[in-house]
Amino acid sequence: MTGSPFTTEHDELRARVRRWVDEELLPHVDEWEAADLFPDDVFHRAGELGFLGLSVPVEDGGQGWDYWATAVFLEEISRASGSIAMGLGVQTDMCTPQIRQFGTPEQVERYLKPAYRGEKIGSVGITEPDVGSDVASIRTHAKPTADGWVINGSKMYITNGVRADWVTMVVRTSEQDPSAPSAGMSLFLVDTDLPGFSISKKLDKLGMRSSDTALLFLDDVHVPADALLGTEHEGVKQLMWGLQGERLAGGLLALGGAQMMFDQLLEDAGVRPGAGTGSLRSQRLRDRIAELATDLEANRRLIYDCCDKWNQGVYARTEIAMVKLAAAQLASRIADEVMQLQAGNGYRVGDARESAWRDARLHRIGGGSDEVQRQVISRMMGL
Amino acid sequence: MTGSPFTTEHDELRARVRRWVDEELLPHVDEWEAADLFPDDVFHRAGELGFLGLSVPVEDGGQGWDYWATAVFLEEISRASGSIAMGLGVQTDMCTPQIRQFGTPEQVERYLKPAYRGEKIGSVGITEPDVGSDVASIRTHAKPTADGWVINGSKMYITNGVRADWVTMVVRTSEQDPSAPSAGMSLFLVDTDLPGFSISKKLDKLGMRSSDTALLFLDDVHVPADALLGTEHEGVKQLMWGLQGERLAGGLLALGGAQMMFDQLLEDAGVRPGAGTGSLRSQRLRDRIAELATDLEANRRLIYDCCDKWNQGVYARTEIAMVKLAAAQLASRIADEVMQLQAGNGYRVGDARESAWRDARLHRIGGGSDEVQRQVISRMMGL
Amino acid sequence: MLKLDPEAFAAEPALPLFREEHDAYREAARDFVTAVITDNVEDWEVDREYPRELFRTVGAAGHFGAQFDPQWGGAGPDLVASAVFAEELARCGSAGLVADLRAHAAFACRYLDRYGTDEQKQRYLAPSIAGELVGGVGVAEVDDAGTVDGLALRAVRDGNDWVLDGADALVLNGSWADYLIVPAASDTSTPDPEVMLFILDTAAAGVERHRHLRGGWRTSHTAELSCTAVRVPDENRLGRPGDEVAAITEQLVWERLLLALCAVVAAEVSLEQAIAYTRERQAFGRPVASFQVWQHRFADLGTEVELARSLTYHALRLYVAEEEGEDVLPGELDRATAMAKLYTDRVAQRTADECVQAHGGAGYLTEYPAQRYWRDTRLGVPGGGSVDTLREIVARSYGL
Amino acid sequence: MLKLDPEAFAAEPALPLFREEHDAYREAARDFVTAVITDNVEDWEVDREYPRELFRTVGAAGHFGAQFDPQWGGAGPDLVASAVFAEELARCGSAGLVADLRAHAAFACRYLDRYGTDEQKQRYLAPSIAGELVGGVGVAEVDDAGTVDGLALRAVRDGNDWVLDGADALVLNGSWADYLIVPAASDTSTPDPEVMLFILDTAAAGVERHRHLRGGWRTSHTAELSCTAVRVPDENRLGRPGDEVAAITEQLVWERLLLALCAVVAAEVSLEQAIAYTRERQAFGRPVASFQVWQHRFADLGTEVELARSLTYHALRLYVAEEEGEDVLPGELDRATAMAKLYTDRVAQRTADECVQAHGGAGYLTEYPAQRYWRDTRLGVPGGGSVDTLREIVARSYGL
Repeated sequence: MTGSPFTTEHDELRARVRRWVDEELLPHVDEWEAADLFPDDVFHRAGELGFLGLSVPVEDGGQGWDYWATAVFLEEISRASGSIAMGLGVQTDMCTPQIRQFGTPEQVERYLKPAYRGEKIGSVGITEPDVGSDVASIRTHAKPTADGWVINGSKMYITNGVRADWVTMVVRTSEQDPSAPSAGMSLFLVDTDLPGFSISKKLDKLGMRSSDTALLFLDDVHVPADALLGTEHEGVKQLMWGLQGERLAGGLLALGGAQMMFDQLLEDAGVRPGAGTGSLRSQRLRDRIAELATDLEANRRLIYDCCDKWNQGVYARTEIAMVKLAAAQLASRIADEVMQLQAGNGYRVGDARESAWRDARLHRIGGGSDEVQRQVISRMMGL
Repeated sequence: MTGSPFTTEHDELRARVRRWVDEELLPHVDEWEAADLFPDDVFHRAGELGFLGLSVPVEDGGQGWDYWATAVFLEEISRASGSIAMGLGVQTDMCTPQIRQFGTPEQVERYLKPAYRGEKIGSVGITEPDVGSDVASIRTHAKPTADGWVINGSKMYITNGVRADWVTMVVRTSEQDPSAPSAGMSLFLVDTDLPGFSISKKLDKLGMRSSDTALLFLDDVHVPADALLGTEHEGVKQLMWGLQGERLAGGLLALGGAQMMFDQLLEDAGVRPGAGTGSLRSQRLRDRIAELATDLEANRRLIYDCCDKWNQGVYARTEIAMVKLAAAQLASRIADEVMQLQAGNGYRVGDARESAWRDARLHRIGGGSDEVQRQVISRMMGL
Repeated sequence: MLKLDPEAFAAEPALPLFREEHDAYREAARDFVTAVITDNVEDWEVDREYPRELFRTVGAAGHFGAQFDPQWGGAGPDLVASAVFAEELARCGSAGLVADLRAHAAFACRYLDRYGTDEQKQRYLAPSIAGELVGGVGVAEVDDAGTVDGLALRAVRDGNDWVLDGADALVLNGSWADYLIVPAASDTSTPDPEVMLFILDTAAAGVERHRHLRGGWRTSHTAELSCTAVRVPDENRLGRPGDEVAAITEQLVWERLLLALCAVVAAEVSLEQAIAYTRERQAFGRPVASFQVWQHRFADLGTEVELARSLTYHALRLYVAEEEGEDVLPGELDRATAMAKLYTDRVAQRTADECVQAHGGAGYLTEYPAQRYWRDTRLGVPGGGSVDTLREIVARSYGL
Repeated sequence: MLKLDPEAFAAEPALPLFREEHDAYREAARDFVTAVITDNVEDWEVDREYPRELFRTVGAAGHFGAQFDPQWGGAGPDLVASAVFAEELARCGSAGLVADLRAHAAFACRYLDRYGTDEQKQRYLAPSIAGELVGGVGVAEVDDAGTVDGLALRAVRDGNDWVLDGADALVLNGSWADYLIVPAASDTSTPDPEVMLFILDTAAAGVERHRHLRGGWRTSHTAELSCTAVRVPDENRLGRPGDEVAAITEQLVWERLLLALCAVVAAEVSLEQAIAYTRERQAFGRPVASFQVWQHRFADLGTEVELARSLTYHALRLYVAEEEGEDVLPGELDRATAMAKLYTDRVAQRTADECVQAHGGAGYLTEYPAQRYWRDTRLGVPGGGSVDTLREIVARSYGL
């Protein structure tokens, strides 16, 4: 249809993802939320269905689609649950792109292709306890040994961190230079079954409860020389290279979540007894829905513009940060409006609205908080 | 009535001020707005009626009331116009309190008593071009001479500045010490008819148009030794002493303006054709009015709490800054809502709504902008 | 010139509220709450449970009795003191537990005190003030037309008993209370039935209760009540026949006021903790609290908390005045309490949300209370009317 | 595994809008507007007037003709190019003048082009595109029921003429236009009269016009029109009888779209200037733009401007597609343009307000344009429907 970037093939892909979500995921989501973990099999099955690495060339183990396929997938998977969407999003767009860009053919074979097949689960390790968003303060370090490196330190807020087969990790590989505190870091692909690697804690979170988030601890973890990803000391640069894709994926996940909750709001508004068109209560609600619908559409259009440029090899850095900021806030606002409509009753534990509301709150914190995005945007605006 | 801080005497005072506003001011306000100046006689008449210096002891030339009388006056005078309220507010609560606190008996006789009688018009000179709210950057300076001082420099945004008889002015009286940039300044009472004193420009403003705001220029202005107010080099401290009263008065003026526009909103809502109770349009409006009414009441209660403490000699510094911030923003919001109700028609020039809308915008800028108040509040919160 | 007597204006506070003894009581209440409750809150939240024995402890310390007559074991009547206890209790930061204790003392006991017979007071009020009996209340709302909303319990007379059938979806402190104050209708199928109030012994046959499991208020014992042919003796009917709707309406005003007081405290506590956290937490080599965007945001939040507090204290002042028989403009108290509830809920929710944000990643971890305030304030609206109802009350008060 | 052909996905833009020639035209239009208009805006705003000759200058340069056929002196049809001109014109920062020129080219000319006879086009459209005649339009709104709102002009047939009586409160470019496109009703006393459109020569006897004096739009020639027994020949009736309401509705969609495009530009220009000002302006020894609160606020505003732009360009894309006969989902264009107008007005107003604030004291001085954007964006809503109407359109589109 005119005005839509999606072709018939994309529409078919969307239907396939939706069918998987409806038939294989949604029936179990409550149970997985209650159990605080969705099964590893979700990754395997996604790989089997060809949903991981959709926009990656076939020779790298992907499906060879354009970026719109990723947009379809991330939007649709958000309908399953925030946790599943986040876990898979980390797999497809956060821990793997650096391997594709900077990896050796061996690393591609060993990590990337199995990841796209859903056989290996990955995670990405940047943040550290007491460091937050400040990459320059990273303290985890790798010292060269005869046949590789030995890594010591810890990593915080690691999505997929409890079950990951490997972590794409940034660590310090030279002494900190006070004049260039972000220099001298490198990326490593760290296998989680190495001696000295441990999960200090599975973090207990407000929402995204069936996603596993870990505090990791590395105590003299010996990695081989070929665990280094890309160029030594170029870690932060390589990390930043991947940032645009992560943010855009983050925006798409937030958009997908916002759309899912908006649909819920419409449904709730429609079925609410006594709220027939024209009633006073309904008029208030109509206004709120009209405003939210408009905000949602504005977010969608800006995200799609970013996707369109991305497809043409153009990274709209400022707009991507804007989209991340705006979509995260919108998701929270819609979640809040869904709550508001329930008035005094609050939310039953186990109700999808209740978990969606808690899940949505993460978007404004994770993947670079609102404040970080504003800082980034203002820098890009030349401020 | 219970819950109200005002006694029967205050209510009578309110009625008197209101009568003056209704009978002697409002009939001419349009004309004065068009002429970009309200007449000096407004000051004279206010003095004659005993409205200046209401809360000042009789021995200082005031009326000997408590602070609630000032609250009554500032609220009510706001109904005349933003300009008149601001002009009189500067006279009663911004350029005179320092004289009362730090002045010699001669200064009280020469400036304060005539000011309360409405015979002399005063203004206060702090801000300078290119300096803004930053007192430490003040460059106007006074050098001692044999029989007094010679002042050079300029002062910006001076309310009443075109017609003032004197300016309560802060100027630098020693070289700037980089380690204490706000030190070494003093207050002066500068007569505006001295040689070398000139009005560079009457500023052309968005609103508050019948109030005169000036850029002043001082070129070798010789003032006598007794023009010094209070202690030499203690100017900033003395200035800060007066700040609480200025802010509280600013809050009361903003509250008065907000109440006036809220009354207009109610009137407009009532008389709007087709907007009978229960109509869809009316429901939207009812919600907005309920929210604004609540905000207005919250502001009133916090301001009154500050007034109550003030009356007992307690300066609630944090709350006063909060009140200034909140009431200024609320006045702007209500003005905006009054506009919104007029929908596509916009505002006729000459309509009281149109000028009130422009006038209200100043509260967020003048007397310490929103940003300055936030800075002050956060400091007082220990941040 | 005006003629007046300067002597007429003394610098006495024109708007008194708390007296010295209230300040002293606040200090004692704060120490008590900290030691007995606050220090255990994190554990109780994890367990979704706290010891029912707490009612006895609080009662024994005399904190349920501030507004009640010594005849029934109270220390009052002093409404201001009971407001002080409500505030200090709210500082514990566990909104569910606070809701339970508030429902017991401020709602159930207050219903009994105002509308009960001496015999009912002897049987229920006195042991409740002592914390030996635990009470709960069904949440009713009164709509524009003065109709009690959502009445789903039906009461039919049978001899000296009433037979109750139906369900009440929202009963505060309901799952473990010994008795419940519940409204019921003579006939739930007509639009304007007779409304009655009952003291329902929960041990009666046919009473079933299901505790709510919600995203917030994890420690609360809010429950759904269902009654199947429950017999209630007529002596447990509460209030004078015909006055029940007025009683419910009157009670709602007090509920709104208490909820507003607690919302202000919730906002204040969450702000205090967020500021403390950002002072400690380093980012980019300096405390988060040293960043201007946080300083200004905290300034805005602090401002809203103070506005909320002044607005609510004014409503309390009016309430106390009316209770003490002073002249209050008709409708003024209704408006003031509706405004207080409307404004404080908004402030509490916004403050809690920003305070989660101020914690960064830690804001999303259950080990920090920030996320609890966020959940609790958002869910903390039952009782006292929805946003729409409150707006209606305010709009109507202006003749709209 | 999915089976698919990777070759099927080329990296062509999926959402094309501006082509290379549009970018080139934008540059030319920007230079033209800067030299001919922007450089004079401050003077014109002080005078509340600009030379009427401007229409001829703009027409001679070909800028009115982008969307019209060469047969009438146009360079099109190219709607995108005319949108580019509307945007570039809006950059001049004088919303009143912009409204006049937009009313002339995008509204009056477009009415003539779409609904006029060849003879009407010859007489009015061609000289208007050349800037030799100046057109204006009466602002109509169509409510939920498809009724044209606020029709106060009545037209009664008399021989070959229509006799017009009554007043139209809001006629864009009305005080000095040579002709006006105005709606009129067969009978203003019935609720559902026949609606007609006329080309009204303003030289006709009985025409009176009063230019509006408003807080914003100081250079605009928006006027109140009053007609006393004005005779309009039947040949000046516009559009096929019976289709007038559809024509007005159709035109409203285009008006909304253009107003949205201009609102985005207004927000962008005011933001650019505020940023430039705060870079220069020192406070506490450093540029205001270096304070984090301003950096973050500008980031928020920039984000909203980009959201507004994407939303509006999407509506334009749909409009062009529908105009070119492509499939667009029914109702999608209506919704998209209503959303664009709703969102961009909000953004423009908020941005202008924050940009006044960013100027500090200078924001309140008329010598800086910040206060003008603030006045103009707040007043800049006539045409295309009120906030309430737009929300209704959006809500209805979701089946509410």
